[in-house]
Amino acid sequence: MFMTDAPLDLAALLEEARPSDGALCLFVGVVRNQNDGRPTTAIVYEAYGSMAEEQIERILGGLAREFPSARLVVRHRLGRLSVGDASVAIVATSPHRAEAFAACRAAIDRIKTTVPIWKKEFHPDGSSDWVDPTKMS
Amino acid sequence: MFMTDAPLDLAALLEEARPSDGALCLFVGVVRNQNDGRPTTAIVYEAYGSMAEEQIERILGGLAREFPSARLVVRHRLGRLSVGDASVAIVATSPHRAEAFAACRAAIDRIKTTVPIWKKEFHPDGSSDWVDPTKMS
Amino acid sequence: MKRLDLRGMRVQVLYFAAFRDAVGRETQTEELGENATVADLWDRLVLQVPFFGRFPAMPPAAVNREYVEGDTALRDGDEVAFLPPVAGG
Amino acid sequence: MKRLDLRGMRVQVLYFAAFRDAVGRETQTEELGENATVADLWDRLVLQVPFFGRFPAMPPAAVNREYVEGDTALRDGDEVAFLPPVAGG
Repeated sequence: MFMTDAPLDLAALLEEARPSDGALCLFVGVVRNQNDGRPTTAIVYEAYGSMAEEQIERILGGLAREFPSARLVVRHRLGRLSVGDASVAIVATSPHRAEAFAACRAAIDRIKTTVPIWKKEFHPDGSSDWVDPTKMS
Repeated sequence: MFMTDAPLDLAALLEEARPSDGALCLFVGVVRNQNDGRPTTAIVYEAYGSMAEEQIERILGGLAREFPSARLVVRHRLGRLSVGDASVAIVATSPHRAEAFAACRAAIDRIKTTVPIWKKEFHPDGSSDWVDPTKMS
Repeated sequence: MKRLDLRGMRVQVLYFAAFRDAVGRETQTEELGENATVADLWDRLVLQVPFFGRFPAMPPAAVNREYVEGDTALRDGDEVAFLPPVAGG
Repeated sequence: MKRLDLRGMRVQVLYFAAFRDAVGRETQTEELGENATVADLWDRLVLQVPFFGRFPAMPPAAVNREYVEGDTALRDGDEVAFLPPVAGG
């Protein structure tokens, strides 16, 4: 299970991922206090859960072929998050740092573009809207 | 002070670095159980301490100009480390994940090539030798 | 001569995020004729939901949790979702 | 006419890692003539230390904790280090 409603425990994730593998690259997405200039107070993450799990599994399968020495751990949080909360965490370990960075970067890039997860931003005035990356200014 | 004799506390480092900045990239160098095919039991890290501090400061100054939105935290451990111990940790935060990855990657690359730190590997048969990256097979 | 099968099929349509908010529900069942494609289903929904009528093209679609193209043939019992632009991470 | 200053200078030489092990000490003081460069100091050490005689070229050098080239002029009181290939991280 890659998706969770519980806060992401980064220390536990590092312990889970860290072998004697030489290089470790962790990426964490953190809820920002603004997006595109508009202040944000909270974000609700929603997923097409069963499809999201399958798509992340598929992404990891592709990355295992592209980066055979790398090992990846992925967690994505769902539900209501506050500013400063971690929304996604990816750990890539490898004997080589170039591969650790590349696998971690490829994982977050693909997750952001192909996994059915959406986020609704809440603003100080009480309004909210679904984020549409295709309409970013 | 970027150099320390104490074990690196990654959780504390993440707390120190993590603002509401959108993206966080952590790199950790971990002592491997082998190098270039030879088994390793421990590594002793030694530095030209005062120069190492100044060189890391200089690297961070250069990165601050190249990646103006990124913030970096660096720790490098010295002394005797066992397999699985973290030798170096770098956290880059930025509103943009591309910058977080790039700043973190540039920091470790430059630290590895220009900061006067050396490591002596110890092998199961009791022998030891100083690592020379310029002679890597 | 090919036998004409007049039995239809039923598929379950799922809505998420902005689409769910616009449609006002999470799921609906649609009956379609044999050989109907994902694009045929989208054309049906465009007639039902004014919000979808504003779309210049069919959004990304998934059948049984796999991304598919519009010409994909549907089968009885399929789980179909049209997906708003994803924004995970 | 330029005044010739015959006073010499003293610099402190530091050794680390493989160099310290080969030389057998961490530091030494060298007296050099006025206008001596980093390369001049290296040439002196090569004569003293057989291990250095095997080097095809001067290793990276630092004066007062800054990397310098061999033609850098030394001054009295400088802290000079010739550095084995670094291997941090």
